[in-house]
Amino acid sequence: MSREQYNPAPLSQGGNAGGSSSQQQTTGGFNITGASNTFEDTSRPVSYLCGDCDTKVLLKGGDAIRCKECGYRVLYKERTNRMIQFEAR
Amino acid sequence: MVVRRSNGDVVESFGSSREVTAPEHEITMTMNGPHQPTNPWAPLTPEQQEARKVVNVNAETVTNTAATDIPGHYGPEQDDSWNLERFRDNFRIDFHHNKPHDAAFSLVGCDASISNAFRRILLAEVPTLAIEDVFMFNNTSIIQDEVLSHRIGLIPLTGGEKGLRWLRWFRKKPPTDDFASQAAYDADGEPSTPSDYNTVVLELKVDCRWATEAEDGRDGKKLAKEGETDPNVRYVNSNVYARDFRFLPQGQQGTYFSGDDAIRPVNPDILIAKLRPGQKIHLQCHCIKGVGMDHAKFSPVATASYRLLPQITITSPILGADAKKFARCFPKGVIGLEPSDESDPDSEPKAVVKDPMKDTVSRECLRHDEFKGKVKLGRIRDHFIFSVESTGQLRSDELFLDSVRLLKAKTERFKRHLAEFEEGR
Amino acid sequence: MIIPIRCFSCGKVIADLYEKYVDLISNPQDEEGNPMADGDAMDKLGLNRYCCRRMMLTHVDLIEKLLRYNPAERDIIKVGGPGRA
Amino acid sequence: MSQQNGDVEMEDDMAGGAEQNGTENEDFLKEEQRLRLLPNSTTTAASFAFDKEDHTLGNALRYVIMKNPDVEFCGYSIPHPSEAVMNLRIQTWDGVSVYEVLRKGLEDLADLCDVVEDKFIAARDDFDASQPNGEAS
Repeated sequence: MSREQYNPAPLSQGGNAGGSSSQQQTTGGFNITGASNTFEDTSRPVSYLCGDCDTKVLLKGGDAIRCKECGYRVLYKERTNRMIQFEAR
Repeated sequence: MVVRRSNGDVVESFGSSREVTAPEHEITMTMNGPHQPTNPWAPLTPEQQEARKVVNVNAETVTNTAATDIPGHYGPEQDDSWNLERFRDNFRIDFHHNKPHDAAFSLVGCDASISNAFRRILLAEVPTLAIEDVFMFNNTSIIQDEVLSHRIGLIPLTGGEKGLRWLRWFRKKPPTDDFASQAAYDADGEPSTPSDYNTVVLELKVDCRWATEAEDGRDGKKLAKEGETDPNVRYVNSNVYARDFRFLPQGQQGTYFSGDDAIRPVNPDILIAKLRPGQKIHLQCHCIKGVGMDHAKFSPVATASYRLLPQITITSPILGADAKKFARCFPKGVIGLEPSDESDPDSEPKAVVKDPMKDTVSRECLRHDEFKGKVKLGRIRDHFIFSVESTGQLRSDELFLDSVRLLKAKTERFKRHLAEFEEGR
Repeated sequence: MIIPIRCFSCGKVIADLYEKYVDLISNPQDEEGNPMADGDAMDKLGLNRYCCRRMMLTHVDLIEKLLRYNPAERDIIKVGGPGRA
Repeated sequence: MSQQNGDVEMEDDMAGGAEQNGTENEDFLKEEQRLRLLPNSTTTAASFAFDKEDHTLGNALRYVIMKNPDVEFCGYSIPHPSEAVMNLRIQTWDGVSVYEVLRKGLEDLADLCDVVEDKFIAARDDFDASQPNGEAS
């Protein structure tokens, strides 16, 4: 993939969170934590890695945080599958 | 202006006028007899010419450090003005060794400002190709993305010289938080888009796994349980080397960089990262041309340096045991021992200077009383022992030539600017 | 953590020499089965300047320890002996 | 800062690179003016500002200009290390034009580079030929 083809994901939330916070409160414009702005697909399973046996664990919202193979309770997030650009400096 | 002649005379002249005339009675005196007063404005004698080339290194001080080859320094009759023919006659280059990665040669007969310009251009202004952008698709190694990118950037690349010279600059956008350079950048023109003539693409895709019977003829996991500790036996691809980079030719690059001319790391054995089973690295790199003043990875040399040729003058003979002690004051090979009487090989040994180039001018010999007044140390002001150690993209001798051409290009650019400037005046 | 690619001071590439260096100073190099002294090993590898020599001499290869925190190898390391370096 | 210099320097070396390669370069034509005259300069005593230059050209140019007997004074300075500007001061004797002196300095420096290049190539070729195994010594 070349540089032009790559588009960083749009900042869907909190894009102008760096702006004036007082203004946010008076106008009520951008509430980052508010339910109306938070979009979470809780039915889509997310895969994690077990910290003990390294197996892939698919979890949905509300599932117990637990490896299905060994019962280990420490799960790691997988690395993003998005391409990230760095400067070799 | 006070001029101190090397013959000890102090001559005063008045700075306002360039036509400094010597007193008449001295001009008429053409013969410089031993006890006759000499003409203070006479051109330097050959001995004086030699003496002014030497920087004296004394026990505690250095003297005669500044160059004096400027017109007017010794009065009007010593001609130190620029003269191309004279420079051509006096300037000399001697090669000591010439390997692609390391060249050493002497520049004799030029000023420090000139050789320093070449050295500075070598370090900071000769363009080279290096990895600049890293597109990280996957990296589950324990080397963090940023660190890995940085390491990858430092790998020197090489390829066909013709192709490397064909490549153009890639005009890169400055970082968004650097407003000053952003403004200068926007005023200057359009950013480049990656194309075959300005960007080289490399790919690194390494996946570490256990060695298996089916693929590698050994079961790494079983061996490990039996006590094998060598990662190279247990795993496959546990070490990522620079040779794992794959060159992806774009457009016309296939014609310039094919076969032996392909873009590749200079040192294929550079260890980039270490992996364990399940860890993988997948990335692509864009390499662009740049200069050392922007980032050290673009510097074509590891070191480019010069030193002045040491001079050791034995003013009165050092004989016998003293000669041996004297030789030990210097690095090996600098001082030799010869019979003091040439016709008698068994006569007392005498210290002679064999190879001053090897000396480090440690001044050790000046610390011993027995050599007091018998030896003078110095360096030759216009003899530069240059050493160029290339990182391998271009040959060391070619790099020096590039630096000379770049300095010339600078002068010609400003000659054009001066002409333009005078037109606009 | 892992051997730097280049000497910090002069920019000479050193990362390709580290494995050779470790081999020279840890495995038998002469008839008597002695490894090389570190100074001689660096001379042999062409590390002449003291800036490059300190890169080799003072490097601690921590990555070897960190690589052991790999869940894929847990069963082997757990066994005890062999996995532990 | 480094970014700025780097990019700018690249642009300027493009001209140098083109000359070096003997290839055409479209950016070569719209080269920006990088020589300025500082205020209060006369034709016999002037200060020039060289944009995007440093000690490399400054000291070398100062040396060759000082070699000119018409020059009373020549010196260079870099007023601030984070600004890529080099100032060159020239004062001449007897009403000689500083522009002529500067032009002669640039030409002399170019001639000097030619001599160095020719002698270097000759010395290298001689040396390589004298080595038993080609250039590997």
